[in-house]
Amino acid sequence: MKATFHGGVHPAHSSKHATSSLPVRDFVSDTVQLVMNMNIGAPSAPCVKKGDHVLMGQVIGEPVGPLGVPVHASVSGEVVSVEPLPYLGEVPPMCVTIRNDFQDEWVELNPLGSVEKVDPALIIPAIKAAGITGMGGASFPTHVKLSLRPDQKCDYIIANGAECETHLTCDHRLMLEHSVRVVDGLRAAMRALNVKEGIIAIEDNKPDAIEAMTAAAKDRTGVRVQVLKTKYPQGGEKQLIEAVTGRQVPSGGLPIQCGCVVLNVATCAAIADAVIDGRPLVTRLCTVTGHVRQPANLRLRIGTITNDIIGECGGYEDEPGKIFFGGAMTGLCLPNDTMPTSKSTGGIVVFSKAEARSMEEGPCIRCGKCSEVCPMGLNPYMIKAAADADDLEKAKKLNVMDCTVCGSCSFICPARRWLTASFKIAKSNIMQQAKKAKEAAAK
Amino acid sequence: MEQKKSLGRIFMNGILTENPTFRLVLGCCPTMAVTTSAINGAGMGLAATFVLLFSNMVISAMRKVIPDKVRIPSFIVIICTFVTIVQLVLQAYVPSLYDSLGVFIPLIVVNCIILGRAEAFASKNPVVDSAVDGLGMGLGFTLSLTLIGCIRELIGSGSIFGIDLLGAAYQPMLLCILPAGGFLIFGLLLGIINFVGSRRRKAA
Amino acid sequence: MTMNVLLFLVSCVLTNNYIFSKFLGCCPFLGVSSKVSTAASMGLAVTFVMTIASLFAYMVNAWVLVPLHLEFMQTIAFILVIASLVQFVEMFLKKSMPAIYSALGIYLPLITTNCAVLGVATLNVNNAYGMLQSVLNGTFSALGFLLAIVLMAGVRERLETSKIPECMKGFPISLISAGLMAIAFLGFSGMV
Amino acid sequence: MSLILSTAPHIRTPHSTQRLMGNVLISLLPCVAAGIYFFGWAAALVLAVSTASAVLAEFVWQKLTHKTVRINDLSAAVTGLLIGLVVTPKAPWWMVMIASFFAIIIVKQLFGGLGDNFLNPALTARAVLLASWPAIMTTHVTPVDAVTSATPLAGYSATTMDLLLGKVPGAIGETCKIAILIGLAYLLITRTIRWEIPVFVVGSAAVMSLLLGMDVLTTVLSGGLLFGAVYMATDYVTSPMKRWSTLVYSIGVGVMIVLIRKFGAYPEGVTYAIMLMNICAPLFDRMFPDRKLYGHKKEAKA
Repeated sequence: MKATFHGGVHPAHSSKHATSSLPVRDFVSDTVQLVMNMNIGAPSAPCVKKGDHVLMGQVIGEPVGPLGVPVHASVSGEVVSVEPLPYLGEVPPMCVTIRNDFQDEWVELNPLGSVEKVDPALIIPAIKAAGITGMGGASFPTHVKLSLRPDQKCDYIIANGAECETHLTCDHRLMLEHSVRVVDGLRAAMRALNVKEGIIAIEDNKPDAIEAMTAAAKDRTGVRVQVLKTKYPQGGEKQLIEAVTGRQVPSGGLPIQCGCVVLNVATCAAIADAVIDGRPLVTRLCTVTGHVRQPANLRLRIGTITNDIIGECGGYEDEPGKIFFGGAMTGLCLPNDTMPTSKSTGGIVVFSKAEARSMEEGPCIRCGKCSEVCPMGLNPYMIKAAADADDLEKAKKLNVMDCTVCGSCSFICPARRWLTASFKIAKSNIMQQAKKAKEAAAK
Repeated sequence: MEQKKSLGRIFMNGILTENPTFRLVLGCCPTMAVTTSAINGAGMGLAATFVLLFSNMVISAMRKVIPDKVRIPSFIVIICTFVTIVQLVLQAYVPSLYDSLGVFIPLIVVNCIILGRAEAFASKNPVVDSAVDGLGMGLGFTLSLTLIGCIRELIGSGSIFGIDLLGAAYQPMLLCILPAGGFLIFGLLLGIINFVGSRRRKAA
Repeated sequence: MTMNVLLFLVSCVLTNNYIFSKFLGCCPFLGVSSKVSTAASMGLAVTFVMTIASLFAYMVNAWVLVPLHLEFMQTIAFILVIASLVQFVEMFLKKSMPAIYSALGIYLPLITTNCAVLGVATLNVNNAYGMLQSVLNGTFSALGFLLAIVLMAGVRERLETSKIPECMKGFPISLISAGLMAIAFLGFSGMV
Repeated sequence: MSLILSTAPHIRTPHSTQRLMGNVLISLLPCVAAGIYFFGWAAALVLAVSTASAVLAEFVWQKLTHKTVRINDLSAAVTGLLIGLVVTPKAPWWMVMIASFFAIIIVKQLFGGLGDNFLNPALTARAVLLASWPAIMTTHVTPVDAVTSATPLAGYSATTMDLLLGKVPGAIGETCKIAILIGLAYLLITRTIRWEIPVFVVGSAAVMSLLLGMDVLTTVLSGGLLFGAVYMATDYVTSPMKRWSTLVYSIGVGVMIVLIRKFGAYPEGVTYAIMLMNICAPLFDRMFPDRKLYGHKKEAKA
């Protein structure tokens, strides 16, 4: 039985073909730039200064606040600058730039050994120390996700190997090449929370990954593989939970409220590295594709600069029109190619000028397709009308806050309306409003 | 002189500035129902003008006598009296018009224009002013109805006031004299008048 | 009998709809049709009043005016009957059925000057309907009004987000919508 | 290097409004061909005039009102062609032009243009012609031998084969059922429309005619039922937006068609039946609940 959710779209089937069969290769560049805001919540505080010599895996950013995570040096070498750097958000985050001495000299590590024998109480601290955040894109600190309140109970941990986004194949390659690490990471998380069932969920367009993971999960307590229909956004946390368990995350709530925790397969592998080898999160897999001469799946040091990566992939095919981190459905656009990657960068996609040309927005023809595909059961065309009229109250009533900004409605709209974009704006406006109201009430 | 000038303004107020049909959009039932021909429109308009003129005068004359509490019922009774007179007169002298206007003659009673003017103008102003206001409003109403009647009759039957204008070859667009045509033509005219009005305001 | 009543119903509601073919009650039809819920309340209030008004107007005409040869007093008699009826109904509802009153209350005073009510009373007399026929005519015609105003409100709710040209907003576009709806209602012609 | 910055998603479905409308135009080609074959060049002239004047009306209006000219979304062309296909081949050019102008300006643009009209423009235009010039509109030409007579609905007897092929009097595009079915197949294969509306319209009309003791096959194959079910009732803009309301709408259309044919003054009920259901569509959408919201419990929904 292939599991799935309600709604969804089938974007760009063939976009993964370029890289899905390419084995991962390593790429190390001579400079890395580590931004301090790779996690949701307060940015980390740099704890090195210009001229310091750092070792690989050394903490260079201390965690700040309840959602803080440490940042580790991803190469060994000399710190050449600690300064704010324009990045994807509005406020330039602090950034530590390290010149690589290509020695890959590690700091002293503290391995805990086999995940089946380790003391479960040590697992979450190890994850925290390794600076692991959700590697599927959300960047939520993993140790926070796994720290349950006493009243919360987790029934399932789901390893998310759906990889429903277009273009990306790095999770696919990870599951093929490092199947056992993924299962180890999942088992570690299960043992930390004393969960009996761990499910590895994979879309049916990756039969080799399904086979590899099934083999790796054999003989492992409580772990099984669940095949999913290929459909976007199958890998969205809420949709994945619905597909795999039939449960739904309550509106405005977290997965744990329906007894589930979802971890990306890359996050699982990072957990395994942290527990077994005591290694912090300093590398990740990344798919580089689109209009580059040699698309590739690369293992990158975190903080590698986009331009260096493109060079490694043979350079641009022709003048690029758009570059984004992530897949085409949710990817974040880069203003230029000097931006470094972060812990959640699973892909770099380059569009040609022609592909990047934005399509003119036409009038809504009331075809109803947006409502049909919305995985959250919303009516995007109605919310859009409210949002266009700046009627935030109405948008709220139409449950705009449930929107996961997956982009399905914008994708399917024949009139090319900017639905998702306006929901994003409406959501942030509503949140700002609520914040202001709260502040006013506090006064 | 002063008095006369303001009377002129009161008169023109009803015909243009506050034209009951096109500006205030009052009394729309007869506006659309009876305007299948110019003559019906004009007839309806004149009947309403008569009622407006006299009811305004009487109400204005009695405005200090009528207690405020029974104001509206008294107005209705006064209006009703004149409507009944019109009804009887039309029935006796122009039975064909009486037949084609049908139920809309007694319905002049509930035409919001008349009660509206009684309430908004006649109950607060002297007799002469009220008479002029009634006449102006009535003629504004008449002109509007005749205009709509002309357009509908021209397109729908090829004639105006029964005089064939477009020749035998013209294939009349029957829709215009059907109820649907009433709604459409009135709606379009209102739109055009709004458009011209907004253009003027912009130019000014 | 049942068949006749059914045909009469079809005739009043669809074929000779008060709004789309007789232009009776256009003011509330255009004025109170911006929301389906209020339009439905208005329609129900009208149905209620038109039914009772038909009955009372019939009684006043047949039992008072005709015997006294005062037929020329019809209009004035009917309007007084309707006005006092509306008053009475309002008081009655307020006292004994507050739930219905709160839903329909604010529409009741408007109904006095609704030409559909006086219209149905007059038409009943003009057509020489008997008592039962008068009451049925009142109810059915009002149901036609209810249908029209609810449909209109549905359409207008839809138009809320439309990019209507500035000069057409409000009355003009409502009238055009009504006109187009009247064209659709032509489909019922000849049904009875 | 100048990179475009935009919000996700960065890819869109190839099924744009223009392509959907283009699909409809392509699917109408068999009907156009059949119409010209059966009714000669008079039919071709009607189709040309109706399409051209619809596009012209849209162009002129958008120019005059300083809006973006969107005639290349092809919606005006579709409306114009549909108008041509639902009038009699005898229709004079001025009548066709008025129909196209009425459809584009009054039914569509006054309400705000594509997507904002609540009635199907082509059908409303036809209803206007029917109401305005009933004599011309109900005189139909028998194909090939060009004898004028009434439609089969008004007492003309035809074999089922004649009905299928279109060798019967009627509107230009409505007579040849095989052409319509080819068009339907194309629309379904390209996923331009969904099967529900045509199937339920025809199905409910068949059931209704059975209940009223009429001949089912003749009901389905005569007049504009099939054409209306495939091309008019399926209009995105004027049909309901939800699954259940679409179902009710389709059944309503089918039932109304038969009722108007059986009891009404007009021999052909398709136009009015669809228009009436267009009017009801917003109410149907109101009546039926939305698809279930994710993560909301039932009681929380109120």
